[in-house]
Amino acid sequence: MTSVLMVGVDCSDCSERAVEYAAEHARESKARLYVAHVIEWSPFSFSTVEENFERHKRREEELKRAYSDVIDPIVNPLKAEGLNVEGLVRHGHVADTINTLAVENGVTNIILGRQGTTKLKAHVFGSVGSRLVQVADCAVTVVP
Amino acid sequence: MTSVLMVGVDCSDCSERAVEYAAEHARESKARLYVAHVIEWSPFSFSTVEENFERHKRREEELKRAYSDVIDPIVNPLKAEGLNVEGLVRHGHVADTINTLAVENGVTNIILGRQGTTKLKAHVFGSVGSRLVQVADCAVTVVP
Amino acid sequence: MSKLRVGITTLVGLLASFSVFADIGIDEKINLAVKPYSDAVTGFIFSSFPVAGVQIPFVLVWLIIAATIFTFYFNFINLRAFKHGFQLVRGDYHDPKAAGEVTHFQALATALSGTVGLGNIAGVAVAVSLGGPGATFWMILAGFLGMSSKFTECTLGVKYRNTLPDGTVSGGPMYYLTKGLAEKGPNFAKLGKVLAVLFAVFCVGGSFGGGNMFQANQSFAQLVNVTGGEASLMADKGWLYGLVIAALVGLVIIGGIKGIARVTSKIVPFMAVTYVIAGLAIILLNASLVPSAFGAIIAGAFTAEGISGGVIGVLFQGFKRAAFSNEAGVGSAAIAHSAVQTNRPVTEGFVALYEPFIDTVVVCTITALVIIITGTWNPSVDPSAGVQLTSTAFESAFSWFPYVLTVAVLLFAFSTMISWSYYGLKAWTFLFGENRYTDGTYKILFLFFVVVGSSMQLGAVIDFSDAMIFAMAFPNLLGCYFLLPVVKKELNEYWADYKSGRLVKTRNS
Amino acid sequence: MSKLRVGITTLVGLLASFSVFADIGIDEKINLAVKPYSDAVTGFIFSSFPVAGVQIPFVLVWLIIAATIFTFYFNFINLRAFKHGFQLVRGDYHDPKAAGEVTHFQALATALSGTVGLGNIAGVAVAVSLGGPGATFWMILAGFLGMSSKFTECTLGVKYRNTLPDGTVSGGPMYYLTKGLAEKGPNFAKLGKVLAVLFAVFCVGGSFGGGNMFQANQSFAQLVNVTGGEASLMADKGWLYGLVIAALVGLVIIGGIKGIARVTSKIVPFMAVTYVIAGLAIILLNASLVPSAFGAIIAGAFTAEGISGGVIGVLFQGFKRAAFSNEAGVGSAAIAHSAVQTNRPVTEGFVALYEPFIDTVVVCTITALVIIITGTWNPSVDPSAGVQLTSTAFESAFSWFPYVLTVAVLLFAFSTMISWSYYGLKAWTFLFGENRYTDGTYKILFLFFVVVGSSMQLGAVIDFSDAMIFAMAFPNLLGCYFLLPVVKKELNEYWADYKSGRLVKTRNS
Repeated sequence: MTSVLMVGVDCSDCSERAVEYAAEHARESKARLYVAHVIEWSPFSFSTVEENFERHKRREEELKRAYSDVIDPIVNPLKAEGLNVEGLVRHGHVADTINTLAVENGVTNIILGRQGTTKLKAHVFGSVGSRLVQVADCAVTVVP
Repeated sequence: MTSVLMVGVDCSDCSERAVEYAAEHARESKARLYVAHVIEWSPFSFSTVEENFERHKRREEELKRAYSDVIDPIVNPLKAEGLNVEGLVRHGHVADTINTLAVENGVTNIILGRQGTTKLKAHVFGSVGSRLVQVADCAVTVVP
Repeated sequence: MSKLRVGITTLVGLLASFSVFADIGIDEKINLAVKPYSDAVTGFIFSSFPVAGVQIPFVLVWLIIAATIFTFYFNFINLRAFKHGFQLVRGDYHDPKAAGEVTHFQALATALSGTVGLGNIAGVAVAVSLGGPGATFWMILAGFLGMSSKFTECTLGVKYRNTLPDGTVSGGPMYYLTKGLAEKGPNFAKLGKVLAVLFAVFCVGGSFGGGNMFQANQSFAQLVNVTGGEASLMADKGWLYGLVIAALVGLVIIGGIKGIARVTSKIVPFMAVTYVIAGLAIILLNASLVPSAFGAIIAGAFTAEGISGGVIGVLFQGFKRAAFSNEAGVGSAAIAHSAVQTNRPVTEGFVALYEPFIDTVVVCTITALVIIITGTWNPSVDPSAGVQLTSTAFESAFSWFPYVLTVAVLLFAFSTMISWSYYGLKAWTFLFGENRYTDGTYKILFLFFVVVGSSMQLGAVIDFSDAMIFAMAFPNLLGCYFLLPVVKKELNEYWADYKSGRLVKTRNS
Repeated sequence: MSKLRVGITTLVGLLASFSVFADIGIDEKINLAVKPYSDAVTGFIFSSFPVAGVQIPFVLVWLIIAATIFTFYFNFINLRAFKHGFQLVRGDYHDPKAAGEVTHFQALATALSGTVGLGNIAGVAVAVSLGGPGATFWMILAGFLGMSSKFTECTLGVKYRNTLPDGTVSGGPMYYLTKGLAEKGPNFAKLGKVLAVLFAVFCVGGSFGGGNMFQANQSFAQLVNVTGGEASLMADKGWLYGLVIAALVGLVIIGGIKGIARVTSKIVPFMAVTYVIAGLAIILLNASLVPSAFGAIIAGAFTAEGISGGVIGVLFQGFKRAAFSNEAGVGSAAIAHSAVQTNRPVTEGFVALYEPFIDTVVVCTITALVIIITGTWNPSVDPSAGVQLTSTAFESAFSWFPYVLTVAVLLFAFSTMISWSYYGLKAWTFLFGENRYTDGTYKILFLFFVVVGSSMQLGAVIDFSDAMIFAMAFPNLLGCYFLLPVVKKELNEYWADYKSGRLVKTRNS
């Protein structure tokens, strides 16, 4: 099985365990690893005229910041180690977008860290992990 | 990392993909693999006097049937293949009990198949996978 | 299914024989036929002696004295172990490896569903009618003392239960009387045998009486009342009602249709909760009357005017109905609780404390308060009205309540009958051995008494029920006295482990 | 924050100068000072000619003729593309790679929140008061025709928008008039320049008029009405209200406190939905009156008794208020819609169809029906009552509605002002270049007009508002005529791709 891994990250610090787990598996199986970060965004939110006109600019800034603050601190050390790693950033609903990115890149296993949400909150609103577990087209591993 | 895997199974037929995935990983990493089946049961259900007195007998029967009908058809071929496999059966709330079994046996990764529940149902009642993703003490992989 | 066929054939035969009396009133006929025997049995068991001019039945004194002695002997275990009992019920000490076995919660819930029922609804109404509000005080006190009796007998029930080779469990006074006393020497062994047989005989009687006829009778009375009283189509059709209930019970205990029993075991707790909530709602809606109601309860407990027998009469009524409601000391609970999974028998004793507490202290008090607050307890009310009195009390607040209560009474009665049929059968097979003939005979007899119970007047039924159920307390408590040191040893060992934290707690409270 | 300080200082200065007139009524003074100029501007723009005895302003004929021509030229695009427009709004054709950019839904919602508002609430009431129920018919017709105008101008707005090096987008008639006409040759380029400047001048005026003073005035009127009318503490305190609103608007557009605008942009859609639901509820509760209301609408559209100018007068009122409500052909929407992310400009044209549909066909019709059904449209009602008329209509069904409506009106007014301040600023910087001085000057002027608008009588404000907003339609539509072939080419190419299924659908409908 040629596995392609993807780890979904929130911020560079808070996803340590998931990244560690993913990197270890990537090392073991020499698999390609994607590090994916999703900027929470809805196509159906409301905005002001001014915001709309500046949206493109803001989006570029958001993407740039995501790479520099979240993706690079994770990807660069792994690349230096010789792993086949690539960073991905996209706007959207977190769980659905991670799955879309996984499908687009032929990922066989998505790895996520468990968020520190309370049980009640997770039950009512659903966490990213539980949602992805329901909708993903490939195997999903949630690291506590 | 010495990994110890556990695959949670519903019935011998309906968990094929999860078992396949778990077996493949066990082969690759020579990891010990537990095949766990939980008989849905609550310590707070109501029962009649007669049921209570026959409960121990029934439980023995349920465990025996779980081994013969669910566990053995999965475990035996894998054992024959030379894998380090063991079957486990216990009564309880499915997700919580799988986690308890995993903790007891030092499991590092739980593997589950995704149930064919509808999105709505899963959102309202929560599926075993989404619940386990919230509570498990080790990594949980859900295979679609 | 052949058993089912036998049962149905027998019932049809019984029905046919009844129909001969049709022109002079079947109910009346059955009543007249049974009453002399019932009166004789009652008279024999309730041999009484006069205290301050009231005839106090010896068995009642026997129950109260035992409960009091046990309470002191175990150093107020009923209060000491209250918190730990709750932890056990909640499952704080569940062994995860034993998942799938009977839990403390299940054992308690099952025992309760055989106990909560008509005793709490009809019995309380009778007590307050005959003894005034003060009877409630003595009922609560008796409930608290009864907790110690339950603790003792349930611990013994678990300790000396039998596990058959096929994994089924059998337990109860029959076993601890024989096995427990046998440990004390050959003479005690002989005594234990006698007591066990006596208990089994009375238990069979009780399963026909309070666990059967009383249930059938009172649930029928409520059905008649709610469908229009004297004018009801159902009035004087007790035998018909009896046949229907007998058929349903027969489906469960002979036909093996477990589904009915299982459904009942799920609905009964729900009905009990509904009853408690309705009662609390009435009390809260009349919160301003609660202080004066409590005043009447306490004042009435010590200064009883116009009540036959004065204070002693009031006390007698309260104690009597409490005992009848929670069955503490009677030994029936020891059977129900003995199915629990535990290797420390005393844990089930702690859990059993909650039975009289919920049954008598909580539920009976609520019923009594509702009756007092709504003014339905007026002593001029016919005390034989039983359920109707409670029904009227609740109706004064919620006009639809009699219908809910009727459903509750029918379900409580049904579930109690199923439970007692099992207790009685265990006692019966203890006496006559276990095979399909003894088994079938008992079940047919049980169904027969369902029909008899539905057809008799309340007075005769209550007296007979009391007699048989209370008689069980003689052999049971006598044996318990001898076995108290066994319980004490178990308790002390366990309590030391508990206090020192040596017990494995699987859940944080 | 230095800008904020400038703004506040200026406002305090204005307030100080007003206070001189305090003893003869500040409101009155401002009104008297502004009215002559306002009347002059109005007279110049609304040069009218008589049709069947009614003075019809030329600009209205101009709008309707353009809308009709566009409808036929694009072969009823307003009906043809209705379904596809919905698919686009729903996101069926979203490019996942463009996630995070402005979606069709967001562009439409933003444009709507600048349009839905007082025009739908006050304007309709005025139309029905002056023109009778029949005015509604012509309003709906004008709404349908207006869809084609919006389609044309919004497609052009996207096609010829500017993207600055830093990624911000600028769009609207200023750009398509210059860039679009320049493609047609040097003479057209010169014409385009002239039209663009004219448009920008009128747009600045409109942003002070209909997008500012009218909003301030009507929201204040509603506030006075709901707090007690003539007797209200607020009455004659228009200048105070104006200062408060100006301060809030100032915080957003000068202080850069985006939070206020963002909160408003979230609440406005919610209020709009509440308004529609309340309206539908009233209509449903009076379902039996709906047929006769529709009868009155249709009959009144062709046989107008007692309405000044007869049928033409009714038609005039309907068309006028529809145009004022949805601003189709005016060019403002072309600015709002041009921020969308798409590489096929015509897609935003399809989406823009929904603006007049929701604004005029749905919301205005609901308001008109409520006014007619509740009988509040009685022609003897003072037509200058505006919002109060609608408020009274809703109040007759829901007594609490005036308070909700007041909040809605305040929020609608605020959000429309924020939108128009942006449109006006874009036009202003188009004229005077972009630097902090031009920018600051415009914003101070805008805030000044907020105060002026709150202080004037309705008649003067409405006329001036109409004049400035409508004037924008002359250069805008003239340019559109020349650019129609460009739109047609875009439309045909896209439509062919759509029909042949060459477009990538990312979601199944």
